[in-house]
Amino acid sequence: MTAAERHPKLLYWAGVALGPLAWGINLQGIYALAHFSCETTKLTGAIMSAVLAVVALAGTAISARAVRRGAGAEWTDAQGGGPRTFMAWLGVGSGVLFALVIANQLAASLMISPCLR
Amino acid sequence: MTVRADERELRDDALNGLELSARLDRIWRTPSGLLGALMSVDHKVVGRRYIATAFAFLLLGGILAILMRIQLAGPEQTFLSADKYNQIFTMHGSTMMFLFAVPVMEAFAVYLVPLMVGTRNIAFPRLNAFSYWMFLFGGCFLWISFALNVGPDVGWFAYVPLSSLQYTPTKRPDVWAQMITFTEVAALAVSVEIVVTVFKLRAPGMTLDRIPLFVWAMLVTSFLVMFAMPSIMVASTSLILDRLVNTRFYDSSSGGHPLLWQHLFWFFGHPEVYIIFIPGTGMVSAILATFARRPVIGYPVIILSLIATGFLSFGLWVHHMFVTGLPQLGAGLFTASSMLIAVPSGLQIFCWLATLWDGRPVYRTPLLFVIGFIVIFVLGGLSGVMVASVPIDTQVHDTYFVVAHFHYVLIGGAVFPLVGAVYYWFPKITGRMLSERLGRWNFWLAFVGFNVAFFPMHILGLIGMPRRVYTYTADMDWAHLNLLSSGGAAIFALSFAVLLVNVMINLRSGELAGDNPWDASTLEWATSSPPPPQNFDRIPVVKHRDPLWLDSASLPVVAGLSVERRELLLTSLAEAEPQTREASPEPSIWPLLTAIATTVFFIGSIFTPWAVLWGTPPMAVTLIGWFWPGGSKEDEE
Amino acid sequence: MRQTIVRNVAGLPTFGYGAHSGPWWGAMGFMALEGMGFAIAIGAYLYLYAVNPNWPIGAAPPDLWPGTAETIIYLLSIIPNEMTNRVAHRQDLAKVRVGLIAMSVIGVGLLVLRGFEFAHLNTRWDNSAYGSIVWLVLGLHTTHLATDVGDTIVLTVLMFTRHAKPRRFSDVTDNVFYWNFVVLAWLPLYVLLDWVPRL
Amino acid sequence: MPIRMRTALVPFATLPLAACAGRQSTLDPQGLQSAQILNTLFIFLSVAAVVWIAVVIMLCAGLLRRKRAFDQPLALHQPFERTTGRVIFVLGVATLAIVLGLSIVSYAGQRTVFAKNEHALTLKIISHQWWWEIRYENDSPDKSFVTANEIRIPAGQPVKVELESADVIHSFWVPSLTGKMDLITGQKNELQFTAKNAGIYRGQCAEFCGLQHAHMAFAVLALPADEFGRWRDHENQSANSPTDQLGRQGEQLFRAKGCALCHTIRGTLAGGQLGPDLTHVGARTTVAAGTLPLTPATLGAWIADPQHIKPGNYMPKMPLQSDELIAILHYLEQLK
Repeated sequence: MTAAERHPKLLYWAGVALGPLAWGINLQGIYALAHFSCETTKLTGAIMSAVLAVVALAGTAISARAVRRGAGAEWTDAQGGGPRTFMAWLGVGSGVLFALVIANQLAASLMISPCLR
Repeated sequence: MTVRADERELRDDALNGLELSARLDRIWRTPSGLLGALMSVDHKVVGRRYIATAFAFLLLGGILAILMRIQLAGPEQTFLSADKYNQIFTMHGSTMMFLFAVPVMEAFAVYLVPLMVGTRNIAFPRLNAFSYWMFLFGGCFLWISFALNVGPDVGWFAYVPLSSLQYTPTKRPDVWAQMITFTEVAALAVSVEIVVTVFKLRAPGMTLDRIPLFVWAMLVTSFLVMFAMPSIMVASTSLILDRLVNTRFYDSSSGGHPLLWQHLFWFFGHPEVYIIFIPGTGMVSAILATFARRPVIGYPVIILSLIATGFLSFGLWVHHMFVTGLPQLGAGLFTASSMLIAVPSGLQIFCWLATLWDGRPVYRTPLLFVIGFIVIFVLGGLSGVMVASVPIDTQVHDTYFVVAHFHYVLIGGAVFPLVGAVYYWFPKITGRMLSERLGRWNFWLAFVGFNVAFFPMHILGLIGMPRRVYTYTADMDWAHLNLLSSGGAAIFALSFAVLLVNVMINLRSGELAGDNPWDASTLEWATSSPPPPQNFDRIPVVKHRDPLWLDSASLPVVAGLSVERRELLLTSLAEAEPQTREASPEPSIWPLLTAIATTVFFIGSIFTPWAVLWGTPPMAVTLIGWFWPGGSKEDEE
Repeated sequence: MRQTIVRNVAGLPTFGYGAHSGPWWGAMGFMALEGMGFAIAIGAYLYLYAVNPNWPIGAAPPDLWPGTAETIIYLLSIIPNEMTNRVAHRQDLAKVRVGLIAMSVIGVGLLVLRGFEFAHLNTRWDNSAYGSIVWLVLGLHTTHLATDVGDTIVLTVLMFTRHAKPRRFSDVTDNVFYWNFVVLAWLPLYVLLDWVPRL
Repeated sequence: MPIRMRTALVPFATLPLAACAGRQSTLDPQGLQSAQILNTLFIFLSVAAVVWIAVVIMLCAGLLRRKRAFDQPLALHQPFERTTGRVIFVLGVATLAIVLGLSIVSYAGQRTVFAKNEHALTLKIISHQWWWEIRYENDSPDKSFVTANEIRIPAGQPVKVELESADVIHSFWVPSLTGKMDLITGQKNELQFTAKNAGIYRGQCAEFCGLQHAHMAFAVLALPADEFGRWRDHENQSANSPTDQLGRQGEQLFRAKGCALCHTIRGTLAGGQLGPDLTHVGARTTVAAGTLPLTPATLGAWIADPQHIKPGNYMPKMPLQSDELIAILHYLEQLK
């Protein structure tokens, strides 16, 4: 196996991992920073969400790249038999989905003041 | 590798047909007699016991539900006292969640997953036996306590400080908390077994994208169990410690906080809902493919949904705490995640609808239950979107609206698929068919009864009826809808009586099923019904996601496994390439003895902290007995 | 159903190391869920820390020396542990025996030290929520430590009996693997228990 | 949807439900907050109904449509599979759009419902197993008073309630006025609401709090501002002294029989802190935390045997002769 082949194999599942990770950090982060952002700028949460949505989408991009390179194997839908490309496709979907969840949380932090109880 | 198997050993490539079957049967069979039965490590034997026990608890929990519906059928009734009612609703919730819903799904997995992935036994079969005994003892512990009037009465959520020593000085909350520990141990053990079975014991060629959807669902569920249940373990342990040795976790006068309990409980409690629902979706996918006569559309979409739902379920727990006075922005974040979980759920539903759209549906009972599932579950999902909204939730939280919502989700999303699954896999498990006529009665009684029982509760909640009240005053305008709901509950209960009769009648005398009565596509149908102790005479090789539809006449297999000892084929994680021929444990009495020692330890420790001291040595001894090599052939290689 | 043999697996080994072995994955599974248990306990600690204006509540922070000594021994123990791993892969029984004895002694030593740590926490479990969570966190880790030490001792004895067959070397490597988990789990707990109260 | 059209639709859509709306109903909003919540609820409900019907129609259509013939399950029609993939994608995007839209509606509602008014009338509510203590506090102690199970507020004015619990967790809920909020041991919560109109609104504990959770109701009486002021001035005063012999006898018995150990009657020697303050008990509308309407008969039955009416509550059954009971009852009735 050459290095070029190994590289996409290593990261084909990046989207599956990065999306949920970014979302988890966003959830805990805004929560933990609510007190702080109430006293200073009200935009802390929104900025963090924007950054983390990009992180989730980066997962999608890496997985999409792995799909394009074939991720080491062919994948035909009905038969199966290309697990890496398959996982890479899941990564593409997962990154987008979690970016959307983060975007919805961004909307929440724009609309609701961190001071409101 | 330097170690090679003994070259003189007899392998399955040297035998054929009946001779091969007979030899494997002798190796893998559960020993006869009572002792043999107690020693069994066969996933099918343990799985059957697990299923039967879980359904017994369903029956008990159902009887409690009926008692509650009798009490609430009219205002100011005295059929049950407040004390009894509180015990009963707590027992109903605890039994249904911890002793029925989670175990029954795991039980089906214990039985089916090894067959569906084409192997001979589950990974860690002794742990599996141990898990069953723990579940059984924990369930009996709870119910015997209830019979002795020490049944828990603080709700299945046991909020502190109501469940603290100060406000409930009896042993009732201890019984609840320790029952949790029992069932958690059982559930965690099964989860690890399922994960390893799916990761390592799949038939050669069953790559990640050829795993049957039910198995995928159980894999995701097992991960949820592994990451959700430690939270309730910490919670129940700290509650017992507070009550037994005066720790101050939840004592607000000493720095503790009641909301810590709620966070810990719901961090487990919300994934719990998906631990129950995701296996249901797996059953739906399995049944749907068979009866729509085509593969489920959108295999990758469904798996993406399962995985996304699994992750998201860990970020929803605060929507159970919207009215506890948390910062509003924090609550809003959980609205965001809770709303978005509708997207993966919706995608799954659309895939199933498309499958039915294109398929040629064969209307047998399992399919009816799947159709019922779609109708009911979608309604429950939509009311779930409503309770995810903070302002709406402040009104409907802790009312009958929520009771209606989660029964639509749990009964619609898990029990309907489950009953469908009973009809679907009964022929495989017993070798006999259930009656189709009774099946139809069963479905229509369940469908009508369920909706009549639970739909009115939405309205009851909106017109102000709170949950967990043992009665209500006559001037509250709730009587008519409650009576209607109780009537529906009676019809719903009747449907389960029909199921019970159907099973009882056909268990021994039903029509013979044959290997594959539904012409289904997954591997469990490639062996006889019921399967032999070794499951498969030779391990199948998988070349397609629907192997039996690809070729229904001949099965590609591998040869070369031992026929002198229990041997499994391990394959690689992603590609399912064969790696090793690993030994699988023999029957053993030690799992039962370990479970007994653990039970003594657990029950002792709600009465005295010293149980930790005198309870540990027997556990250590039994565990050493369990793992010490028994001198059998596979151990000594 | 007719069977067609398409492949023969008779040449495969009867046990494997690491990701090729079933028990290794089982250990992974249990480490994942136990790791989650530690994470939850840490979360509970931080929650109580956040809601209480004074921390530690009504007590001095724990004395530093037992925890620090343990941390140093844990880190150093990785060396004999990894050496045991290497000789187990080479299936060198004599050296595996030495390695296991060393690891058993280190484990028992750490358990003794853990006793001192409890004694120097400077708070009781029933003093306050602070005392409770400190005892819970430390107790949780001690359970893991004790279980692994017990496991190591039993395995050591096993390797001196007639059961010391090649497949047991795989068990030894799993035991090594689990010890690394016990060490890894300790490091954040050390910071949490000994340093967070000093913030 | 324009706001006006939406509000016009609300009563129409909820009509079938409003028909069965009782006196503790979210569907019959009498407060600014509950009306806002019902608006949100209505939007969600309409969307949910449309989606559910659409799904059921898709299901039925899929089952009933004429099927092309095929006998091999794997003989898939590739163009169909591709089209289906696209349709599922579009439906997924539609689902996404719907839930994002509903999220925005929810956030907007949340912002309005929890908006704070700094000039709100403040009162403190302390929950007990199984009754409510209501404290009207003022900077000068002689203008502070305590009452139980009945909250009087001025209609049309924002009210802030500070919520605390004396024992376990309870939840304060008056569906006609606003959503609920928990009363949590060791934590201070608060809730603001405004009753639009004068009236009596029933509330009830909504968090399971033990044996008699079912019988832990209360009433909110929204009064016109001037009437509220008069009531407040009157409530500030100590209890009426009994005017007749029987009443005086009742007052003595109240102390002699131990009632005063738990109950306070301001202006007398009765100063117990465990049970509800009874200074003006005769003017209240219910007995035993909303369990029964307050009449001489129900109050008498309650004093005679509280364990019969609300089994397990903390008021013990006192051994009283019937003449003693009559005297105490007569005394309490005069405490208006």
